[in-house]
Amino acid sequence: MREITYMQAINEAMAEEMERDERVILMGEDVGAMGGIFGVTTGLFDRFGPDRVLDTPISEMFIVGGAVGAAMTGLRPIAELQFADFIWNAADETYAKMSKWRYMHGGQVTVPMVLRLPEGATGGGGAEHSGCPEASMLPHPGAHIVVPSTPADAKGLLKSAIRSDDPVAFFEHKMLYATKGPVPEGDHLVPIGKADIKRPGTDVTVVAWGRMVSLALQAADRAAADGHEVEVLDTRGLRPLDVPAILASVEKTGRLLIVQEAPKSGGGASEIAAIVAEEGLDLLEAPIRRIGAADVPIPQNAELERFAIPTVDDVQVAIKELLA
Amino acid sequence: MREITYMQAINEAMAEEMERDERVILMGEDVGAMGGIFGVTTGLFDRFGPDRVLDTPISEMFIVGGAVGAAMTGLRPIAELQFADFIWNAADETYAKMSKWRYMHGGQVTVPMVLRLPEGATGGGGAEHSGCPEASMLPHPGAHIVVPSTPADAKGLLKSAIRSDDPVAFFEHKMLYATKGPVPEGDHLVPIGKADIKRPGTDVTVVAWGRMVSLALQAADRAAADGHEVEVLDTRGLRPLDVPAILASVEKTGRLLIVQEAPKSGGGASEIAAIVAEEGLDLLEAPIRRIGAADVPIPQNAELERFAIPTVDDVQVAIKELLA
Amino acid sequence: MALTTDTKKDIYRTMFLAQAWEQALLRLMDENLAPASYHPGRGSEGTEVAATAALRPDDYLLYDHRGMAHIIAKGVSLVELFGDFLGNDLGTTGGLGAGIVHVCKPELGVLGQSGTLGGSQLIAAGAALSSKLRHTEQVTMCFFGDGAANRGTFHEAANAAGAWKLPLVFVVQNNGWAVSVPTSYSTGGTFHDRAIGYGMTGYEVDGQDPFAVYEVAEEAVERARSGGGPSLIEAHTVRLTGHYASDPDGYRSAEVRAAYAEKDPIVKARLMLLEQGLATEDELRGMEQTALDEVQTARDKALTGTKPGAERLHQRVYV
Amino acid sequence: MALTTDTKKDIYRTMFLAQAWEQALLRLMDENLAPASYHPGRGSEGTEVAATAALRPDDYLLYDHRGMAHIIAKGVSLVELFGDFLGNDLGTTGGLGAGIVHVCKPELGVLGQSGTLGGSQLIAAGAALSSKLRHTEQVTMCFFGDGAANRGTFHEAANAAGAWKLPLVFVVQNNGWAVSVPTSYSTGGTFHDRAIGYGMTGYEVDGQDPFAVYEVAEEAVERARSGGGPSLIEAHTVRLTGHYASDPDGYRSAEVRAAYAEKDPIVKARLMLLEQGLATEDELRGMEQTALDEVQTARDKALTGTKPGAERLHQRVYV
Ligand SMILES: Cc1ncc(C[n+]2csc(CCOP(=O)(O)OP(=O)(O)O)c2C)c(N)n1
Ligand SMILES: Cc1ncc(C[n+]2csc(CCOP(=O)(O)OP(=O)(O)O)c2C)c(N)n1
Ligand SMILES: [Mg+2]
Ligand SMILES: [Mg+2]
Repeated sequence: MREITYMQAINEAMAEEMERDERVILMGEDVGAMGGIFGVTTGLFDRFGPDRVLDTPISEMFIVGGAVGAAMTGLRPIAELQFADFIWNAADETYAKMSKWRYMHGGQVTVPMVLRLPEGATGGGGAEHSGCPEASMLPHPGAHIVVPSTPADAKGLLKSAIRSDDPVAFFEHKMLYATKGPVPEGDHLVPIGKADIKRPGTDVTVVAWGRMVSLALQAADRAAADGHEVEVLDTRGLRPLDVPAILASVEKTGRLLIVQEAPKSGGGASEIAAIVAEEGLDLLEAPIRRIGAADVPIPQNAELERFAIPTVDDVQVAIKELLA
Repeated sequence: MREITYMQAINEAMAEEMERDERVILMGEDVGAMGGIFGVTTGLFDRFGPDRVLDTPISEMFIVGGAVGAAMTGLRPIAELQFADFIWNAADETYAKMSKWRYMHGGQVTVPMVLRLPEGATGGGGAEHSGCPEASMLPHPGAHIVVPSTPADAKGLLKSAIRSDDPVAFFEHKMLYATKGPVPEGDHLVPIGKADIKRPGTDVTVVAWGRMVSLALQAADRAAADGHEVEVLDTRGLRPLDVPAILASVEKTGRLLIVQEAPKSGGGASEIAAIVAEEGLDLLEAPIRRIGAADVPIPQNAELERFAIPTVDDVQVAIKELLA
Repeated sequence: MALTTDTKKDIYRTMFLAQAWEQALLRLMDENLAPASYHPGRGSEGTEVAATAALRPDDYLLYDHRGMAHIIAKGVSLVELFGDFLGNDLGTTGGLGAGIVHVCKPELGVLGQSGTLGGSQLIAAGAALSSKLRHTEQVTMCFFGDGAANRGTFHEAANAAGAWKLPLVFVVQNNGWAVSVPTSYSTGGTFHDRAIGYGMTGYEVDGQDPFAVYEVAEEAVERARSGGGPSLIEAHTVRLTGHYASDPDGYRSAEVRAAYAEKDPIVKARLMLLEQGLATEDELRGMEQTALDEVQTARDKALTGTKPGAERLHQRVYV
Repeated sequence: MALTTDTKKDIYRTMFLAQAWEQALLRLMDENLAPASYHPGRGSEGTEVAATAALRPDDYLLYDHRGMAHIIAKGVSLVELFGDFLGNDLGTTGGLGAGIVHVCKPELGVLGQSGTLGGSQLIAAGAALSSKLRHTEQVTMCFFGDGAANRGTFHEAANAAGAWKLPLVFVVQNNGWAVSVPTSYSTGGTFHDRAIGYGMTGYEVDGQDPFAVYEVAEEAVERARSGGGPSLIEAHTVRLTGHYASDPDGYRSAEVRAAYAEKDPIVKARLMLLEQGLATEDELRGMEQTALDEVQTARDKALTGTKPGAERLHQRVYV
């Protein structure tokens, strides 16, 4: 199969869906002629024109709230925040408007939109440009939370997200943009909310999503060298969360490590750990382990950042300890 | 000891600290002549005047962001959002400015402010006026998260919060405002981050904070009638979280139920469950149980709201199941 | 649509109807049949009805929390409105509401309410962008108070509307107060002046004179529809009651309240119709009685609705 | 302080110094000694230096992400600035920075930076409120670009400032672009017109003429200091480079960029000093050489700093 980057996969998904459905529009800062500050929307402005690809003002509340209004009235916007951290600049619009409007109004309208959120630490972005806030959406039901880890998933999940009549928050890790992988041509769809075993194993389950999947896979390689079979379960997001898949894996391995890039406190790892402690406690042969960033604002100094963010070594050590 | 309401206790804490330290000011919507829409600031405008008690525009970003600026430059603001849900209207200001500014700037400035957030369902407030978003602050280290459950704690914790050089998010449950309890006169201080055993017991630990403590106590009374001794541990907030106290209680009882009013997913209960599953798994004699609101936007219809929010019955049933 | 005598009468009739409906709602609250949380619209019917009257049925309306006159003017049935407040299946949201309700009727362009003030300004800008991109010539009208006008959401919505000449009409109902805070204390400058900074037309109009409101609204709506871009109408209105139904209103002096009581737009409109010889006393009485009967019938019907059970809780949260 | 010849020379000297410092920083980046993320200030030194020059040492400055000229003009030492970019203990934040740094020097009123654009507008309003309540006669100056001016934060800050006559001066550096988006596409109306709607004085000034900027800034600062309330200065500037250090700037045509290159405020100020007979070529050369030497010395000193280790991570997050 051909190999393309995660970024190309996302671009392709948007292009195909915009081709397929003229109600799909794209809006965000610099998504037009420039093709986005990370280049993700390259070529779309030339291809679909200024009425389908809109450079917005620096107005995050308008980007999200405006997309909600457009989604309710016949369009299917893909709105982009330049950094996922800017979700805080449009939090009410995201949590209370995008996610809740349909329910609050008795289901009279749908809000078919995708909010694209480039996330994660990249070496020097600092406390306000490095976040992975996917779990912040958990207490605000109504939107799906999708976090792809590979180019194929990115394409297939984004296409599903664009076609969904539910709003979808789509988190793309900036450090994955340049990573390559096989991606089927054409109408490749991945269902939202189905976990994927990225590597089967029998000794430890590592649950991860987004960029942390690749750390988990690297650590699993190292563990394999020591003769341990690590199962890497990619949740592909947090809502819907594929709890049966997680429990099935823990049933097999008896040991659970959850890895997230967000600070350890208050993230998706906590939620998954809690669910397993409730629903699968007797499956566990060892305490659950969580790995996350240090509970500090991410420093701008890239060297300090490295101390703050989970590494393959961290994952490897935790796996060893779980097996000890 | 004299008995006063939770609301009076909060009012008294503010009055005493404003008397004690002229740098303390109060700002928020309707906090002035009206005394706040819930009456919490009654009398303060008359006593301290318009330069100490400021009615702000309906500008939540300014309320929080402006307080951050004032706190950095010599004042010690108490800022009030009319409803805790409005934290989403000032999320960047709360999470990234109030909580992170000091660290981001190398500790060159402090941000000594208190953000008061009246929270919780009250029978018909709907999805945007009923939230308990205390856990939303967990992934944003820098501010303390305080949630008092009694008048005495409300007074003592608020006074500590006002004197703290760290920012403090102070969540007050609206349904507690009218509840009465003994409160020491004068300089009553409660340290931030110390849990309190509100009822000792040996059979089950119920961890709760804010309004849920009273549900836990009522359920514990019922359990006592059945001969079960329930320990009710009030964390009094979420940051710092008194993990040793939680583990000590679980060590004693072997059974853990965590009760929060926020939706079950993504709340403080998940964090606490995860910590115990990591650090205290071998203390557990039964799966951890969490109780939270249904994972839906809170309906405005008060009858539907009742189905969504945890009840004493829910707590009682969970305790029974844990003991079964 | 020009301001004909029929239009004037229709505006008056709708104002009266909205007021009669509100009285009936307050009675339901007194009778403990509806929850007692509501922001009465007495005093602002002039703006709400007359501005909405300038819209087409397929135009979009983002109403505000004060009163229901704009929603009634847009055509939502009184039974549905009662149903929303009673929280039963006859309401537009099928019983999810009750309290300060969210009314939603997409067929009539009634898109719903943001419980956080200002949220609707952004949604309105999005709806206006949508109709512009879809070339439907629909106009969006967005109501909010002087207080909500100070949220940052307004700035972002107004700037986008100005930059892209969106078919959007903002109506600022300036009643001089946001709960207990006087507009003069909380606000720098004036709302109609703010329009200029976004390249919009700004109007200042007496909200007590519904016919004057209609004329500026019509001009603004036509400008929007014909591609001329957004406008902002600042209408001076009054809040004849407390902020919410049981607000003792103690922060406003007796004199202030008395001065407002002189400014009832319904009284004023009625007087104008009579003085200008456009309607007779008998005709108006007949119109009023019909409205009262309509309200009574709707109330009776609405009370036959069924309240949802626990199963409703998890419906319609995901498609 | 009047615009004397000395003030003019000082403004020129500081502009030149800021530019020389920036060149040295870019060299550090080329040498891989500093991380390559920076938004060059070439083109906006006129506004940044001249407006800041109107402040007192104890006045507050909220700078923006573009260049460091305002920070240098406020008195932060070049060693500290290099230290912040190198991420070592000589920086104001003790090594926490590097990259698009947060510089903070409370003794000089330099309060820090909001990485999310617009955040500083609110903090500036809060600082201005604070000095008003503390009766210190301090003025707060807040810089931001045309792009950041469209965030809702501006509206909330400007309204509070207007309502309460806060001692605040907003400086909008309008360089016509926010990254790749032309201001004309993203913006309705003009920034200086927006001032009116908040009851502020609005100025429009040529940012290429630092002496003109100084004069309006001085007027605005004095108004603020004497209780006359806030102002907004819209200065037309240019961005001579890409948005960030390695931005290929492909979205702007060669002609557009060439036209901007004609508008270097440093070149313009130098010419004015010469043409008005306020300085001789020799004098300016001497001044420039001194600045270059100062930068070199600072660079050498800054490179002796120590980078923090992992223990720094958990410091200063709680008191
Ligand atoms: C973001 C937000 N802040 C505050 C409130 C609480 N609140 C509801 S109505 C109101 C007053 C609104 O005043 P105004 O906009 O002038 O409308 P009026 O009530 O005078 O009609 C306030 C403060 C809210 N619902 N949302
Ligand atoms: C809230 C927010 N949105 C977007 C960004 C990303 N961003 C950084 S600088 C910039 C452009 C700013 O344009 P302008 O304010 O005109 O300043 P200029 O760069 O032209 O000096 C953008 C979009 C940000 N940092 N914060
Ligand atoms: Mg008002
Ligand atoms: Mg710019």
